[in-house]
Amino acid sequence: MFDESGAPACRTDSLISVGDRVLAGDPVLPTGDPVLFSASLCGAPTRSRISEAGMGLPTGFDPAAAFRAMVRMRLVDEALARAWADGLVPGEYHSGIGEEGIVAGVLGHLTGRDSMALDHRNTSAFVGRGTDITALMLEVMGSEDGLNSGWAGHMHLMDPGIPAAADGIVGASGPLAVGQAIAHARLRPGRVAVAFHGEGAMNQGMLMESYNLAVAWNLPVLFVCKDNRWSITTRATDVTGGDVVKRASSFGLTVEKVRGDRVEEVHRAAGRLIARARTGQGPGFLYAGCHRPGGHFEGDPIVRLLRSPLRQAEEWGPSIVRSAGAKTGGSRHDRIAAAKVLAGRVARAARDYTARTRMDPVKRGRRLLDQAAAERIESLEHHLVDQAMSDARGAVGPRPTFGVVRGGPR
Amino acid sequence: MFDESGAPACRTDSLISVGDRVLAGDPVLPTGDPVLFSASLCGAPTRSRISEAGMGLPTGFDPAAAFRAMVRMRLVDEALARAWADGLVPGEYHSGIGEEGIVAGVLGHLTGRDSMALDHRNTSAFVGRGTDITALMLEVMGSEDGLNSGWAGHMHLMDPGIPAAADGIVGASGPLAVGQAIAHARLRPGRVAVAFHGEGAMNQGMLMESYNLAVAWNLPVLFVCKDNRWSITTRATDVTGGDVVKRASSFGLTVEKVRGDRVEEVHRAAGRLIARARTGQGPGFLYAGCHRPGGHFEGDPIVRLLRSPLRQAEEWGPSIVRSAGAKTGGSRHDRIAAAKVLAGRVARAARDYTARTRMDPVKRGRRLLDQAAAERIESLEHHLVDQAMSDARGAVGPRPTFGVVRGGPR
Amino acid sequence: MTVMKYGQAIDYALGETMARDDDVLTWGEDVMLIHRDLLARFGPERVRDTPISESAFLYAGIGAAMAGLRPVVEIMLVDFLAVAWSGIANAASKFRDFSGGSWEVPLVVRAGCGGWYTDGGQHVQTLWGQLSAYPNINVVCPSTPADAAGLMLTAVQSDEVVVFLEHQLLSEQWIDYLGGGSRATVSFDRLVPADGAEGDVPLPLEPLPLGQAALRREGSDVALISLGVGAHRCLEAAEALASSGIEASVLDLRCVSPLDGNAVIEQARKAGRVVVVDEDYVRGGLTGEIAALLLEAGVTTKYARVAVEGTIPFAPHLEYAALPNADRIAAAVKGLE
Amino acid sequence: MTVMKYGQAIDYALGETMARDDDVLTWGEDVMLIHRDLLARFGPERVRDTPISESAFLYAGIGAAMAGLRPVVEIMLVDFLAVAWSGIANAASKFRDFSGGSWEVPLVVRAGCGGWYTDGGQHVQTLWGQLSAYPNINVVCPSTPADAAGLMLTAVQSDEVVVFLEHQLLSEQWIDYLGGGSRATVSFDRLVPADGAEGDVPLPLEPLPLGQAALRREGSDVALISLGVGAHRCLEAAEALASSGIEASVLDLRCVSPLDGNAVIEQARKAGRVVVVDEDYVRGGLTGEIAALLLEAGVTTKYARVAVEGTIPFAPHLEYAALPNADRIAAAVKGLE
Ligand SMILES: Cc1ncc(C[n+]2csc(CCOP(=O)(O)OP(=O)(O)O)c2C)c(N)n1
Ligand SMILES: Cc1ncc(C[n+]2csc(CCOP(=O)(O)OP(=O)(O)O)c2C)c(N)n1
Ligand SMILES: [Mg+2]
Ligand SMILES: [Mg+2]
Repeated sequence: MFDESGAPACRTDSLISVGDRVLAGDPVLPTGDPVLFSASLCGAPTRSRISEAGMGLPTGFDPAAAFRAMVRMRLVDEALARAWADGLVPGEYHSGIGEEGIVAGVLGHLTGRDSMALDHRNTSAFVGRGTDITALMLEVMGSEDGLNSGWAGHMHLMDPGIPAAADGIVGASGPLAVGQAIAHARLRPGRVAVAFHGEGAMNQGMLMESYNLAVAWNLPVLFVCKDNRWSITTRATDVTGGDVVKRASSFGLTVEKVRGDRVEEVHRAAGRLIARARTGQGPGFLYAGCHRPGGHFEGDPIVRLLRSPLRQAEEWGPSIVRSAGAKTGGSRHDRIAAAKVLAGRVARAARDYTARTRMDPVKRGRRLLDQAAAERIESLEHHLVDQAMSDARGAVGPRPTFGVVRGGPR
Repeated sequence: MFDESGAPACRTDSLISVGDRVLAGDPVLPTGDPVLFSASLCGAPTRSRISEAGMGLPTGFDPAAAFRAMVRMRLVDEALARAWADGLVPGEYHSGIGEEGIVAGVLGHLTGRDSMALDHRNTSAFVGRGTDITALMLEVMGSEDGLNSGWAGHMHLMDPGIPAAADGIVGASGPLAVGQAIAHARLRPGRVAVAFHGEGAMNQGMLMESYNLAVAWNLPVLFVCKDNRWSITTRATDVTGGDVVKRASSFGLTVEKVRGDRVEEVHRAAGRLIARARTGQGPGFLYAGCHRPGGHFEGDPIVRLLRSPLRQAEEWGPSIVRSAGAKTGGSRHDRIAAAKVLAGRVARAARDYTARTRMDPVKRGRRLLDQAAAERIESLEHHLVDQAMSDARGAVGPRPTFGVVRGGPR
Repeated sequence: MTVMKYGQAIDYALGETMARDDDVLTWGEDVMLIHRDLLARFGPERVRDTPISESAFLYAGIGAAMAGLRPVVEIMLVDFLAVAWSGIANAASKFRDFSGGSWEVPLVVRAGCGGWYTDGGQHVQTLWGQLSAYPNINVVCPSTPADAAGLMLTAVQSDEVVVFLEHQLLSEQWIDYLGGGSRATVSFDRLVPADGAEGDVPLPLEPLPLGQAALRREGSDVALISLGVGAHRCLEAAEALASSGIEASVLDLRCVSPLDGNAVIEQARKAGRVVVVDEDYVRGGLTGEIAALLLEAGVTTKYARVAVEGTIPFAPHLEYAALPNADRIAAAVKGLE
Repeated sequence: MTVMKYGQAIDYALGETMARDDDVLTWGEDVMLIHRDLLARFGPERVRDTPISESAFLYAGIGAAMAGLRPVVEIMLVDFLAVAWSGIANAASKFRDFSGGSWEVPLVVRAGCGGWYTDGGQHVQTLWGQLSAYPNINVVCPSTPADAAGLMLTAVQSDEVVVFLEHQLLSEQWIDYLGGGSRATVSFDRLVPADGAEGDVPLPLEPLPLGQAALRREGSDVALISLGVGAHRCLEAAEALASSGIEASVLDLRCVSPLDGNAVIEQARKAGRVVVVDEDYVRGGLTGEIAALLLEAGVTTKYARVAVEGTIPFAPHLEYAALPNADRIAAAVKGLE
């Protein structure tokens, strides 16, 4: 189990609880999994419902629950990536594939009205905290039956029941979580707010401001930096001075640094920081490295290049070559430097995308379980997620051009 | 002399050069003082004019020149503070009294097209770099004959000839200096940009962003933090997490920490950082503590309280007492805490304003000279500044309600 | 009924809501000293100084509002709100909609605005037109202590975002805070509209609904439409015009958003001549929106605007000339003849 | 004359100015990959990736422009400009005036804007009305490759601040960059105005003066006024209206500021009916300003506006309905009868 708060007080007919009903009684997979049984599934929780049990102490690590959460996150993201490729998800889609270890490790400590503020890469956090996954999928697919009636899309998902809010503006999750923490401190002492953000976001002023504010006001907030090394197509270290962990620490945040592909490590470190925060000892910063094999978003141009180098080279190559050879322009030196930049970027991406694929938290997490248990979890989660996606696909239908009925080239 | 670039190539009929003419030939006060003979007094400098001599090496410290610069800064600020009290300066006025050691220490290294970006507390930097002080005074007094034709006022002074620009938005001086440094790096290698800002500004996101940008792009910029402990009526440490020097250093800035009331210390440290910046070794951060005996701006409410406790208590006291005793409101605990906050703030201010008045950089700087030389400088500078102010006062006249000719209570 | 100053009235209303509702609290730069009376009454947990981090503490207000509090976030001057603009443009105005209507943001953003007291072009803007461009953002700027109190009460009790702009020329707090109080050599008497700065406040306080204009003066020849100090300048101009035989009505909108379109149209229909007086920029402020309302409603009217045409200069006489003063208003009215 | 895509035309114009003037350079997030052709030609000193620090790198653009460069600062999408708003509101728009006219800020701010391709309410705003509220800020949004190239040339050569908005639906760069290029399952063909996305560009390039509208279609019954994708939607609507016997003229403003008031007034006078079609919010966008121009000029006209009424929803069909589409335009025209 992710924590000691005991079995949830309610059951719902959501897909998740279907999964759980099947699982009930399984000794490896206890039912009382608050990560997957969030407040939102149980109706708006009352203050009295919030058990203070376990608050203030790091909570125990349950490999099966963690694995199960990660599997579900992965499957939902994969299902949405496929739906995106099939033309069922409008706009961009930023999957959290590769970051499940970080999210699951942290979420293992959240219960009741603990809150989250998220960025554009947010699906796994909602899934892990128990947002109805069909509603989530429908939202991402632009349906009026979605979690937010089609108004949010995947970058601005909102689930007041958890509570959790996503904001597509890079860096905003920090101060939003600080605000949640202010409310916790007054209204529900012991609760924490968690902000997830990327390493690229650490150069956004408001996020740094929010570190300072959290420390100055000694707020119960945990900032989680998921360092996947890239912000869209920019390698973070190319545009970042100093060391971001030292940076966080210089604000007076208590910092921990872990490998994000080891969910148990994340869980342990997050537990220490969250326990401090809950007991009024101040905010924390958890730094976890990870890899995003799918790129920034589905259709990421660098991933396209790595996957189909010839096709992409055909597309980009001619005009780059033409430009590099243009009569007017920079000096030879400038152009060589440019070629180096482009080649270097691709080379580094290629290196990251081969060497770092080993950093799969779900694969690693699987090794924490015995084979049979892992398989059982996988098959149940597959069932669950497939069902949700097939319901969602059924609900939206094929929807050419996403249901836009008019408009056209003149 | 502040640096080795030799005597300026031009003379103007500005008040400053009048002063210099008087001083010419004085062995203690050499004429070639680029700090007080800025580019702006010599017409727009051409690139060729910029001597590379001394760039890259810390420049020698000349106590007389530093003292002279500080005295002039002080006198101009005092003259403007008096003019403010006399109702001749509209709006707010933020004097730099107490911070001259920092400004003069840094400016001792600036020559030619080295640039500055400033905040609301900017007079001494303009004065030190040789902006025409009568024009500056007229601007601050809201005259169309002022440096910026009355459009800027003291918070937005602009002198393209230096070049130096002030921005009243807290934190903006950082990224503006970064921009100047980008231009230097391309157009006039060896030049540096200096940003002056307060310790309070260090919580403004864009300033922190600009530290990062400067490091990431390895720009020739020096950030100077003048820590006077207060931002308006808020004690900076009450709202700041961690240590700001560590914060700056965590971005990868090379940092130095000095006492701002010791101009020679400032000069030495600034020299090291500026030399690094000029030679492409990256940006620096100079931290210097200081005290602002005049408060945030003229008429600062806390200074009023310290200076005329009875009057201010009469003004504030009754309603505070009434509020503290209101039937409805916070708990006893809350109200006691509030009283503590208010009393504590005043007590700390009182402590700062007594203990720290010793930190007068001008008084300290005087001790670096022999008595006679110091007196000579003072009398000449008095003459100079008095003349400028009397010219300025003469030009604007008494101007009841600052020349606003209509308007009135209905 | 009691006489209050403008800033005092706002703090009075805020204090009353704070006394009734523990979830109301306020933060911002220097609020502990500026609102020392509220601090003394409610303690440092509910009246709290912030670092100079407008973005973070505005977004924090949004987060806190969504997590159960009713924060009144003070951004000293509205010009500084520009550093936190995304909080308005991308968050406060959007989150209720993003949530599909299921999540409210009961937030008040309080800020000083406006000129006439000489603080230079970065400290005297109003920006109210732009703020009201965003969905779900109510924007008010009261012109009297009574309205100020009533609107603050409404703002704090509302489940929506309200930007509460207090005009710096009317607010004794701002005039004093910016140093005015310590020099006898400067008087703002000629500039401060006396019954805007001080006036009767009916007690017990009643919330003043958003979007209700007040007709400050009747007159059938021309309708002057404004708010904040502008409403007072209109009254000044109306007096002057009356002496040349022109009777002007003066409509004080009180709220920029929602805007009392009916009242505007009614006055315009009656007079057939409209002058919109706006302390915001000529583009994107009040003047365009009112013109659009009139045209949409098919009102046939002559129309002129008196607004801020560019950067507001620092020098007081230049500032005065650049702001919509009574002379400019009267001239605009005469230009319509 | 050669055929170019919209984004390509912009980069072509930028490239030409960069080749002529060493002081022109560009920075922004991911520009090295997005504008890889410019990078290849001019090198990494002049085409440079930034950290995600819009405030700092916009203010840095201002500082650099005042220190001798001509930076083209790219803010991916105009929505993100909100985090750097103070750079526009308090600095870029003010510094020339603050300097008393002695210091220019030759800066181009380049950003994507606009919707129809489904990216949610924080990624599809235009904000052009608000940007043009500030003094000394020129704001353009071209609707064809030719205009895009001509306006970019002007923008970079100008000594003033120009906000260059490229419409995301027209820009092959943005559509591709946001992943569109990698899936054959989605087609924007129904949505993308074909001759906005690709078209003839006259060579050698000529700068296109700011503030000159283009009459895209003649018609005497009603004047449709818009810019960007809106101009194309107006043409769509005009075709539909023509089949019901209504002849609409379509005026493409090309620049929000300066705004071609004469052209607006001329069309309005001719038709006596005006529909302003604006992808900005109904408040503070184009519609109000045009109404004010008309009223000030004393033009008697019927008037309607088709603009964005609130948060732009994510779901494509809801987004389509919320934006000024051809059906809404035609309905507005018919509503004027
Ligand atoms: C203020 C702002 N600037 C730019 C963007 C565009 N953008 C979206 S995600 C992203 C990269 C974020 O990088 P990081 O924080 O490392 O998160 P990751 O995507 O790697 O998870 C950028 C630049 C944005 N959404 N908001
Ligand atoms: C963005 C912004 N927020 C707030 C202000 C109001 N303000 C002016 S000066 C100041 C305090 C600055 O403190 P610090 O940086 O320490 O400089 P000091 O005044 O002490 O020299 C504040 C809050 C402002 N001008 N800009
Ligand atoms: Mg990243
Ligand atoms: Mg300070």
